[in-house]
Amino acid sequence: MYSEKVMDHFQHPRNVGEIENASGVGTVGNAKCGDIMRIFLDIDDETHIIRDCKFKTFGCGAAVATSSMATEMVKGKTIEEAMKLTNKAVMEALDGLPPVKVHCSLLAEEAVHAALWDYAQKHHIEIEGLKKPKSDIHEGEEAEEEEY
Amino acid sequence: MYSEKVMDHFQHPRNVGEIENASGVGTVGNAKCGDIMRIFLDIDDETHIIRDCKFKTFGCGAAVATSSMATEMVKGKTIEEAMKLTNKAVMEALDGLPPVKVHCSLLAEEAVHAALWDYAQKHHIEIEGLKKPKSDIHEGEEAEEEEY
Amino acid sequence: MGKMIYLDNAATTKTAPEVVEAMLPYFTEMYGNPSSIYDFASKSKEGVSKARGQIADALGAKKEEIYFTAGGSESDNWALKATFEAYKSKGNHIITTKIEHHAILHTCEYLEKERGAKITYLDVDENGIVKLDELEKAITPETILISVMFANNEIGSIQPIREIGAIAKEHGILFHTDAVQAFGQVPINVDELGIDMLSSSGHKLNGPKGIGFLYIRKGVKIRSFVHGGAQERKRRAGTENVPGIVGYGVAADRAVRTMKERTDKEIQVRDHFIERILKEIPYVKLNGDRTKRLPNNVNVSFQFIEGESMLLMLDNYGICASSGSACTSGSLDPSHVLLAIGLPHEIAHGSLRMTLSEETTMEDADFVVDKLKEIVAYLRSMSPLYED
Amino acid sequence: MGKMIYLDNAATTKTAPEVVEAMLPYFTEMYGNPSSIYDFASKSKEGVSKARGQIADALGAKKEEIYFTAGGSESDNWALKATFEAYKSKGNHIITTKIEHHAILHTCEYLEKERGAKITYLDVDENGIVKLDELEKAITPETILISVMFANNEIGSIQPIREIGAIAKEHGILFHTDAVQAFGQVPINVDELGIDMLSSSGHKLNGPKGIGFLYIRKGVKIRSFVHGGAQERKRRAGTENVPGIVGYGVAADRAVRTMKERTDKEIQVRDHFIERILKEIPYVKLNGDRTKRLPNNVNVSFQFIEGESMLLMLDNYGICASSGSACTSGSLDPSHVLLAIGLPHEIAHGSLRMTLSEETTMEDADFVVDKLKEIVAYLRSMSPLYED
Ligand SMILES: Cc1ncc(COP(=O)(O)O)c(C=O)c1O
Ligand SMILES: Cc1ncc(COP(=O)(O)O)c(C=O)c1O
Ligand code: FES
Ligand code: FES
Repeated sequence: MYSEKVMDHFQHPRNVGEIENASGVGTVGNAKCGDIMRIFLDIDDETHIIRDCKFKTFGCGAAVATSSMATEMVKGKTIEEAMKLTNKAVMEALDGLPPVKVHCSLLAEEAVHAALWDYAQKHHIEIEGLKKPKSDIHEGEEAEEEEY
Repeated sequence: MYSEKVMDHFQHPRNVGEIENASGVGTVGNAKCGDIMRIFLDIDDETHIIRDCKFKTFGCGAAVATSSMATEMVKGKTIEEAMKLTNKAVMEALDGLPPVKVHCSLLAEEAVHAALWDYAQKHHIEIEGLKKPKSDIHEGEEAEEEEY
Repeated sequence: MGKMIYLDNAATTKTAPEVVEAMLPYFTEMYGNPSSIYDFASKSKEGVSKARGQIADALGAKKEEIYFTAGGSESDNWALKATFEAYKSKGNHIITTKIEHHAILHTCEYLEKERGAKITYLDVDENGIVKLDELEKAITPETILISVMFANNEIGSIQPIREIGAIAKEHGILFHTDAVQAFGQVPINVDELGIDMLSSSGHKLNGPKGIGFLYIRKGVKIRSFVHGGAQERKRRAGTENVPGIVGYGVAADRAVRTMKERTDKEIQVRDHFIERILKEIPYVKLNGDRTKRLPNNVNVSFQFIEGESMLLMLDNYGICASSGSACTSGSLDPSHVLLAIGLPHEIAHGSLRMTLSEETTMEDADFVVDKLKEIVAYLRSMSPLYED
Repeated sequence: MGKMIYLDNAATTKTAPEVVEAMLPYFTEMYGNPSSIYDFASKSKEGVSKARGQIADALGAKKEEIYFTAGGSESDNWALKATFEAYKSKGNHIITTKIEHHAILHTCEYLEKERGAKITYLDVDENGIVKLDELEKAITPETILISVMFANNEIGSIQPIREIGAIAKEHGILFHTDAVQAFGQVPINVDELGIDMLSSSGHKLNGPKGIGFLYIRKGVKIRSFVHGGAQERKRRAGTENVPGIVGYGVAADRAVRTMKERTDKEIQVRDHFIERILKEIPYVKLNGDRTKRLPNNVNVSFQFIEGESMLLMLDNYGICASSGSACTSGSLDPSHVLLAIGLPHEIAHGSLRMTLSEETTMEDADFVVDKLKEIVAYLRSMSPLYED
């Protein structure tokens, strides 16, 4: 069902854990499946570079793998670059997800946004393109097509 | 599907053929399945004993077997005894028929009656219990239950 | 009894040994439920997926357009009932023919009686071919579905599917075909022929019994027939019959791969059968079209005699055949197909269907015809209808 | 990967070698269509007849009350839809429960939406057992059918079938039970329990996939679901899946013969599983009734973690299990059964179902529990919900 990349990131997830006194923390949940993801960011206030990123996830294999991949992908990036991280990019980096699992990758995108929002709130800055995240995300449509 | 007795009478039918100048001939058809049976009787006018009996049948295996058995059973009998031959007796003598094939044995009973009627008409006699046979017989109900 | 000559391949076929071979590991080794998440089950899933691909390829269809069922009857029921439900707001009229299999006809009767459908049963010509002009005339603004079988199971006549597909398309009507007898016997490409739905059954092409499929063109909004779990893209519930599906895939692949060679041979034997019978037995008639005919179908009517008796006597010689007379199938009426091509009752009654396989030889044909001559003569001598 | 420990026997089972053995000759040797007249086909017919007898015996039913289908889902669909059609002039109300399999629930939804049925979905108590007083209260003069599963497929709870049968009888209402999980696991006698219809599926008791049956008590006026040929006493069309039926017969016979010994052993291993898990893992809950429970069912919820992750990690150790979380089956909602017994969403999400077979040993249980402890601890350490 899952690609080898997904299984690798699920079985050996990178960046599991918490960051004490994190610059920003974001928690999002998927109202549909009930899964929850929390992302911790350590951001350099000068350069806006994400020095470290960790996660905790209550969720399916895809949720764990996308958390792991997303944290890997934002590490070392600037806030502006991190803002551009889409769930699609994460999925691609994982060699794809089954259609029913697309929403899990949205969780990762949203969790990064939520953590950035937290950072922005604390530092009273505005980040271009960033809106107040909802704590619950909903996908518009459940993926109807299944792969054969 | 058929008992050994039925198969025996089907494969080696007794009394196939015609009787020239028969004392009585009866032909009946089953309107439902379209099958046809003709019975020839050679009757001793004095004793009313059936000296010979032959048949021709256009019909299924059960029709052939019941024709054969019925002719065997009336041979040597008096008219009065032959009148008492029921399809049930013929079936029993054949070790039974599948439910859908019960009507075929009715054909044999009716054909004997029709031949007797023909004899009675020619000799202007009345035979107790004998009514004018219909040329087409109908069973009341198609047997609904099948054997398992 | 010596050698058996099996001439009832339209009723069912021998499961090919390579089909059984392919199925076996899925019983006791790769027995996982394809919906399960663990790695062990992915082998079952792959088996199903491969078979789906083999069947899609055989039809020029997409993999995700193949939905497995329990057989031709379920596929036919599904196609009609669930299409009716999905499209009944558009109209309630279905067009079919008088020579369909009971899986179609009885389903239509059900839809008429219970669900308010209006059904037109098209006549066929004396060769058992649908008349296209009557089809066109039967179409109304209420027509939502045309269901015409690809090839008839009794008399083997092959319908003008391409033309029907074109008519359906022109009028924006869905076109379903019962290809239970045709799939694996004649080339089928659903796109070229304009087919929207197609029924098939595994055991008619040396696959296992109890497995079938319904091809559903992408975009057709058919409902479910068997409700429940999310199998088959949520359209057909029930744990997948993995060994059956795998076997079906192999059978379909095999049937298509060997089609040309196999049917060329069958046609030769079939024609030899037909020619000898027509020449050597009097009062006989070939049923079905002489050329638009399944490669393996011989159907003839012998006047003055009845089918079941013929079958029983052929059986004595180890010859397995079937009859136009439906006495044995619980109904006593003569075949609706033979009546539809205009045979009178008593002639319909004396019909014999012999459906060949790739294993049927010329020698078999000669043996059978020789015996048939004897049997027909004998039964005629016993028949009150025959005067010689 | 080393040895596999298969703990998903409620999803499907390994086909028993003796079952496959019994099926094999019906593929390539006795492949005739049981409806055919020739002697060759009588072997197929006898095979079917024998299996029908084996299954009837296993239920205390009559042979002619067993109707073969393609599986549990078809049987459930048939029982509900065709009973509704036959009795709808009497009333349109059906009573079922909130914990039925989707084959029942989605069929009920269909009947509600498309056919004007009124359905009452009964609550169950926290152990997953139907409340008889609520059942009684739900009955109206319109009620034509009660459908309550024999044993639940997720949490294994066994329903008070005898009591439900008595209530149904008292009110002159038909009683159907989905016994897909129970048949072969617990003794069933349809007369003693007052069951009018019963669904079962072959692959749940070491029989083949793609075959099932519906028991229909003599006198129940159910209609056909699959229309067509005259098979199964004209009630279920389609060429019989002879090998499947034969295999099912052997599997049923085997399941009943070995029931006592097999389930005694399973209960021992099951209880060992449950005891160790409850004792050694914190924040855990057993789902389903402790004693009114299928012999092979273990279902537990672990707080703070999610089911699919657990399954994937168990799979690493060759352990095949399943989850209360339905993520993988195309729906993201947590199990309706776990919600019905009152679990909150996030706990329902962390559920694990392990269903044993006669092959599961105490050593397997110990190995699995050991691994489970590690996995649960690891996943909790990763969970944002867990604070230690
Ligand atoms: C209780 C119950 N009912 C019905 C079914 C459906 O059976 P099948 O998948 O064999 O059609 C199942 C199994 O999936 C089940 O557990
Ligand atoms: C044309 C046609 N349609 C449908 C069917 C039904 O197929 P099955 O018996 O496999 O369900 C058959 C075969 O019996 C058939 O010949
Ligand atoms: S995150 Fe909920 S199913 Fe994947
Ligand atoms: S006589 Fe017509 S079916 Fe037997």
